Amino acid sequence: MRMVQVQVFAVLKNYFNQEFEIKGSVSTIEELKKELEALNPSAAKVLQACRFAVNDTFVQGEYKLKEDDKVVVLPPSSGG
Amino acid sequence: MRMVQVQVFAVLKNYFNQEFEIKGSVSTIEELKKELEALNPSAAKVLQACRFAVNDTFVQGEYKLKEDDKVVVLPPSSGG
Amino acid sequence: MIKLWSSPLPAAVDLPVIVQEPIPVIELFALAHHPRAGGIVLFSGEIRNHNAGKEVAYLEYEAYTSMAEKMIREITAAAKEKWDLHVALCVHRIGRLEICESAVVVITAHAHRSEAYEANQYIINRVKHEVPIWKNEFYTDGSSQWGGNCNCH
Amino acid sequence: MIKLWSSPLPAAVDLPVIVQEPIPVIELFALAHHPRAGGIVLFSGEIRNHNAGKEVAYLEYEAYTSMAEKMIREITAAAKEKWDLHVALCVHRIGRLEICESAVVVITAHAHRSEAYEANQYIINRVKHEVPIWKNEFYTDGSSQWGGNCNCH
Repeated sequence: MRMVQVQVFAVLKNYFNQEFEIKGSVSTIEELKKELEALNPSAAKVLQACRFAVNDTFVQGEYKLKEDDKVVVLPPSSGG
Repeated sequence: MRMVQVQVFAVLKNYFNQEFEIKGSVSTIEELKKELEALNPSAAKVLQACRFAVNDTFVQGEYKLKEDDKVVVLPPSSGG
Repeated sequence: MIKLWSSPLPAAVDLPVIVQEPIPVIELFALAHHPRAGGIVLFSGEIRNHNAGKEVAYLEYEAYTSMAEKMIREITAAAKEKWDLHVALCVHRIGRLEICESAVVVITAHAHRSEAYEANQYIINRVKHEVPIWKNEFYTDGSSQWGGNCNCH
Repeated sequence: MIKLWSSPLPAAVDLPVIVQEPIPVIELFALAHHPRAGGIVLFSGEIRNHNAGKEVAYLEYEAYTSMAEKMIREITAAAKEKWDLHVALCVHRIGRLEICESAVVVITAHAHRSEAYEANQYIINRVKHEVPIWKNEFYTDGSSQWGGNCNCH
């Protein structure tokens, strides 16, 4: 079974632990996003606005997750 | 006879003394400009681009000179 | 003093771009003088005592540091090439910041001033909109709010 | 430290705007922080080592000081009102300046950054084009030339 590590930032820490693991059938970023929405439906709106990155590179919804990929979930920037 | 004090700046110092007096028939700034051109024809082009001020206020060609007015002649700005 | 322009490749890549401590604005500005530059523009994004009608007590900034550093370096490098800048620097602070402290500083230097202004705005706009850095505003009423809108534009 | 924003009327009118000595950029920047300002823009117009294809050794600036001071104050006051700035400062140096030294510094502070940039450019553009200050460029070949064009734009 595939295991994916997830790290979230900023406002997402109000909805999830900062780091956790997802085991099971998620095979793409799009599926991971759905899984996260299922885990906490109140985070759905924020998740829709988020960017995802693997190995410090942005990835799109169709990106195929590999074993032990660490996915970071990045809410809209608010620096500066 | 009217006496007008004149002070020039920057590149005009290559053509005139920094401060001097003009006695005689000049009654407006326009006439003063013509007088200065007559004094040094090579300054004509620069003088056309200059602004004139009396008492720290810009004056136009039709300004009527008064006795002992001090006129400053200001080439185009090149500060900054 | 280190001179950014004395080395063949800009030493800017070695400067930290994400810092925990107060941004050394004065030292950065001192680094940014360049004998071919006629105009230097420095932008400092500072903590306001109010936002969206609420009184701000302080802010905390968080970054996904590894990506944020890489992206800030890419953005300043892109600006440097696009406008042929002599200097392009950006430093962003994270952690707790008080009112009037600088959260981000951008410095650009160009032979002519209009390019220095334009490039400076390009850098801060991209940094604010693209780089994974977030502010958490703590208000004097005890509440707090993660930023998600660009409040300072 | 003097705080420009602590007095009901801006203390800026009391700051010198034409100076013979190096412009105290750091001190001016320190004065410009304001608890309601989210963006501070500082422009420094510096002496380049080249102009119009010639190598510059140094510059001398001359001003018709009484009018120049009055006009710079009017220009910064106009910008302050037009954009509702928290801070608007301009200081111009005269006399002999070396390469990399600041001839003019403009600082603007506003709640939002785009206004701070825009007002800053407005001030420097008007100061360069309108205020009776002139540069005399001295080149390394021993020649010199009074400025009459705006070379740094």
